[in-house]
Amino acid sequence: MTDKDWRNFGLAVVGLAIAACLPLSGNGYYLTIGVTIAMYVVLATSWALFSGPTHYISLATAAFYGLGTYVVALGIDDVPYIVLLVIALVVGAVSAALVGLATLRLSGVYFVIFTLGLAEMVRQVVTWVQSNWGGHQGNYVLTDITEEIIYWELLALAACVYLAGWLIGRSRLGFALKIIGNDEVVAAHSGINTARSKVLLFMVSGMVASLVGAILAPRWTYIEPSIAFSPMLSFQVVIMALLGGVKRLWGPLVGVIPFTLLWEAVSISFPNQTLLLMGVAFLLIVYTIPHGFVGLLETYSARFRERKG
Amino acid sequence: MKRRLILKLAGAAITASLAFGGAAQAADTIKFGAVAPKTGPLAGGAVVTHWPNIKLWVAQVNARGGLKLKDGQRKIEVIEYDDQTNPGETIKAVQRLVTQDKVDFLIGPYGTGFNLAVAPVFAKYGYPLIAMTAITDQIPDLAKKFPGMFFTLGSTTPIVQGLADILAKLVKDGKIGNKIAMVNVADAFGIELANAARPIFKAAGLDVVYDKSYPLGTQDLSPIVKGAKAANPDAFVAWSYPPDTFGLTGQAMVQGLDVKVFYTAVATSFPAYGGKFGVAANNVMGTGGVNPDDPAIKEYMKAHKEITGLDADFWASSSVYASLQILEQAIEGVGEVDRAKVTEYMKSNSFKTILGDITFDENNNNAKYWTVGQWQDGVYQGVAAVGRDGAKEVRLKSGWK
Amino acid sequence: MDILITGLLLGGIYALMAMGLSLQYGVARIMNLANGEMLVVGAFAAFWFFTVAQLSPLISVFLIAPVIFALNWLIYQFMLLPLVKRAKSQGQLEVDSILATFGMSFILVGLMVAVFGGDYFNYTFLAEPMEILGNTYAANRVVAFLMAMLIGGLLYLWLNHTRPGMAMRAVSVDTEAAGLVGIDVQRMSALAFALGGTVTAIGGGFISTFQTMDASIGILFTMKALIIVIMGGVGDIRGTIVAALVLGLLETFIATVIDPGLTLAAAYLMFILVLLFRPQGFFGRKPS
Amino acid sequence: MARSILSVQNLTKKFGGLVAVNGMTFDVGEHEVLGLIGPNGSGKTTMMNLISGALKPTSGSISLQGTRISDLPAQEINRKGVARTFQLVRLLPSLNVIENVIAGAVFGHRKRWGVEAENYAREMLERVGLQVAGDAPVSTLTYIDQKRLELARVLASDPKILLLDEWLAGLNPTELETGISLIRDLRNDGRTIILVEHVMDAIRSLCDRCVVMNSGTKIAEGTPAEVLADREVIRAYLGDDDA
Repeated sequence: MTDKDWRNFGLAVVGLAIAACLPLSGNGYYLTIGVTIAMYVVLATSWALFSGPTHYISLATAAFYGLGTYVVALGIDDVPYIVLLVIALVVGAVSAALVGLATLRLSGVYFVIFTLGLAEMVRQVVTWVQSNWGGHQGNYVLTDITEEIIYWELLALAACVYLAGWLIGRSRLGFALKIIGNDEVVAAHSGINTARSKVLLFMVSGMVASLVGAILAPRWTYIEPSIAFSPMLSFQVVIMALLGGVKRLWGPLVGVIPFTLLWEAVSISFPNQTLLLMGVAFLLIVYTIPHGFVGLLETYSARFRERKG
Repeated sequence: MKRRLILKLAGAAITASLAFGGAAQAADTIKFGAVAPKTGPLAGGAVVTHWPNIKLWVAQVNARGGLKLKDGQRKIEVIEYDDQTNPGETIKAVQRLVTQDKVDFLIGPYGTGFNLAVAPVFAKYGYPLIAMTAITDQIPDLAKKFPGMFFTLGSTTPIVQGLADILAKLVKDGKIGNKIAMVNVADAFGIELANAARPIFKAAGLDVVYDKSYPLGTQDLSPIVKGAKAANPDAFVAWSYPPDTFGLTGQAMVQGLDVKVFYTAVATSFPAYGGKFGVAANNVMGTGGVNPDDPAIKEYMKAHKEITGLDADFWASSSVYASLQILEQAIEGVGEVDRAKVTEYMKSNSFKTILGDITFDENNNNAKYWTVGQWQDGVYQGVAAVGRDGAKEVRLKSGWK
Repeated sequence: MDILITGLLLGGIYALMAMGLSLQYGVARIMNLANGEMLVVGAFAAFWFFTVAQLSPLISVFLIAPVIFALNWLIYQFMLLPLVKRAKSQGQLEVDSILATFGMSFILVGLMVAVFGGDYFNYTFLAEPMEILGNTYAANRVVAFLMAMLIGGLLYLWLNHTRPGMAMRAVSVDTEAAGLVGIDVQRMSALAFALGGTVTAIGGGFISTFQTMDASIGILFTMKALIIVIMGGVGDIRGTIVAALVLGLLETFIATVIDPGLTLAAAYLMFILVLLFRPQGFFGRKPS
Repeated sequence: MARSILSVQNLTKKFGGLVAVNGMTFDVGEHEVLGLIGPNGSGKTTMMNLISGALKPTSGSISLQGTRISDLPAQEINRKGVARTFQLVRLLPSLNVIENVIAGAVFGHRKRWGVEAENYAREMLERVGLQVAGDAPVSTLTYIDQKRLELARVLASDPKILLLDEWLAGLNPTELETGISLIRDLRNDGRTIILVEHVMDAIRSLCDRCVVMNSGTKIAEGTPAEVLADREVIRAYLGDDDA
């Protein structure tokens, strides 16, 4: 590792340690915002791990997230929670692998719409199964898991995602993904198994989303399909990641935080026009910050360097 | 330049609202927090049953000078948030109301899932939670876990049982056969009710000859109605949500589904239902109900229309309002903003509401509520209840004209 | 037989939802996620005319059409054109337009809630049984189907047999080449976007005669329209109509013969299979 | 001809009704430079795409040292030691110069990683005579340097067989000379090279043998001098009237 790596590593550890102290503030509201931010940081970062280098815009986050939620909902009465987390992880990875194998040859808008449809299809199948064979199970998740625990779980997961992202970035796999994102034909002709690389990364992002769903399930107490498979979730993850910028591992982080705070500010100040104003904010982001905060920062720092030099 | 300005403005907005949001409130009011959807999939229901009643109640209490406390009367001020039908937002908004806006009391959110999602937060801060729009079979468990949680709308089993009893009696009296066609919307609510109904119907000697679910948002319900019709049932039961309640009824009319008992769940009690289908709605049964001949209900309906401009629905509306009355009376009974005392007061006292007297049982459950209603000559009448009087005689449906 | 007719009627309704989006995506290359909201706007307008002025939706849709057309034209000129100009590639435009129109759908929902409130609305129009070949169907659905076929037929004729229609198809086939042969691509795109929005809103007017709606329901229509347009093949109005009808038949078949609970799952499954084995859609051209 | 390393047998590729490659059969000897020539549209690039695995043949086979490779995906073929350049230069725009070369070294025939890959990549840059900083963005390169960079990437996988698709096209006379001597050097390394080329000087001076294609079929095979004198070849290039 280089000096820079050590510095970044140190920064990350300090940041994480500070974040981990949030519940100690004793303010439940800050903690709730913290959970929201942690959840979206994890989802957006793992989303960007796949979509950043490959430029495949996946709207399947809700599908995997919902699967994880339902794993917990269906199993909580019979299986220990920790085992359910593992099952959720496996279910997410396996289904992402299946989906990936089937769809990663689709490109552009087809992939986008496909993943959007996928969330709906999974939702339909899950509710149909529950409706026909679920019996009384599947709606209530009554546990003693508090918001603090959920928050720490999410932070730990965030740490894992960053570590994984950093390792992938340094690995052949990460390099392969970069090449694929540049030119898939060249990638194949350089000996890269493009399908395998993409599926692997898609699995990472799928299983993280599934795990997040499983971690958050106790927070809802009562699981409804509309809670578990909300298409809004997928879109929010995408917009937050893009707002931050997907070229850097920390990009989604700098997107999630301002977005969550902005959303908060809007809901507080305009409770009756929340959606309307969020729409306006959405448009402003798309029009004024097309390359995300990372792009913005890089432009400024480039200008700064120019001026200096 | 322009871009920088926008960013600056956005930044300023964030800091301003985070710093001052909810500060600077007049001290002589009593603050209530309310979170429910104004947008999103459940907004349609909340706008009919939830928000107007809050508005009505606040207007009425303030019109008579406010809540009577030991240190004088205080007017109600409500801080409202839209949760966009997203439970994460609901939790966040409740946290915000408690810790930032420092409200004195909270009004329960809208819908089963949302009430349950916020229960831990209410419990953590010791706010009483009257789940006025939740239907659940887990009341004993929930009450044990969240001692400050109260239920007013009822639970799944009695709602199904009420219907099963009516059907069983009609069968016994030889008025209808015992063949039931049952459908449900494939969402938590529909699944839970259908799952509860299967054993109960069976125990009541009813034969479910058609049993299907359909996805939320199905655009064409005619295959379901046709399928049900082909099974030649004596009664049709649908655990449905508002859009499909309308859709199923419409298709049943068109297809001439000629059953003696036609039952749809949520939204059957909406005034819009009677309004849309007119005479065809006659003798349609639905979930919940009221006793519209009761003077208290009559007065409530009139006030609802006058103050909110909307007609109250014949089931959950009055329950929401009654729940607010309970909160009102408990606070006035205690005479101060002491949430623990108010919670205790609720547990140990009886309340006079538009629905009649309400006393919570050992599970914090209101054991008296309407389970089945029926449109009779333009009015939605309660025809079966647990512990409520005034149930009208059930009528058989004879065609759609 | 019954399945066939019920399915076709449903398919006609799907065609109403999707034809507008087909034009918008096929010609203007905008994957408009606010499509469903535009449909609800049309439905709201028809509802309003019906309750306030007792005006039949068959008439009122033609009153609202010019307004919606102008509205969509403006949306394209001021909101989407900057994105089109900025985009370096088709992929970039797709991402941008998806995000921008998603934001727009928020705005439309927010405006509708502010103006009309968020509750359910419906009214009774032609909710009478109608007998076709021994089975009964709802008259308002039959009317909606006929209107779908009429609108689809007119669009098809217009696109294939008039000068502006041909120009529009040229843009849809190859934007750059169309520009080279002197077609005003920007104007055509704006026209297609506005026309698409209008068709969607008119469709909403007809759908409101039998469907209970509220301000937030648009996303459901958007999803349906998206899968139909992709299945039909981009930029081909025939494909859209055929895909809509096939989808209607499939859903009705599943609902009648197998289980109504699986209709939407089957619809998405079919969509996925089409994408996997014929990604250019039923009538689409092979991507070169 | 030396021992055959690559053998094409009866290879056909159809696009719908169009037959782009029609029953091609030829062998490539070890350490040989084979020119694949023919008029525009005769199917040369399709042939290259079939060998590299970018396209799957409709029928027939390609074998590498006796192993059939025509069913394999491009990346497998590359790993077996077949690497190519593209008719229109394809670089990886968001990677810098050295990363572009490393891209070829990591996954290909000989896998290298980390410092080893980087050193090897520098070696390759030197080899092709590209004298720019490793961290320079590729957008700053001149056309010949872009071509050099692409070649360096391809060489980085240490291929046994090198497919050069009009690598010399578009170079000015000085650059052309450098290019030709570069290819000759590669050949002297012992690599087998198949090149599609229009530049006759290059063909004459580089190729051991030529295969001439017209309308997807092989019309001649032999040394450059032989095939360029062939009547059919001349007819193919110049049209029937001149024959």
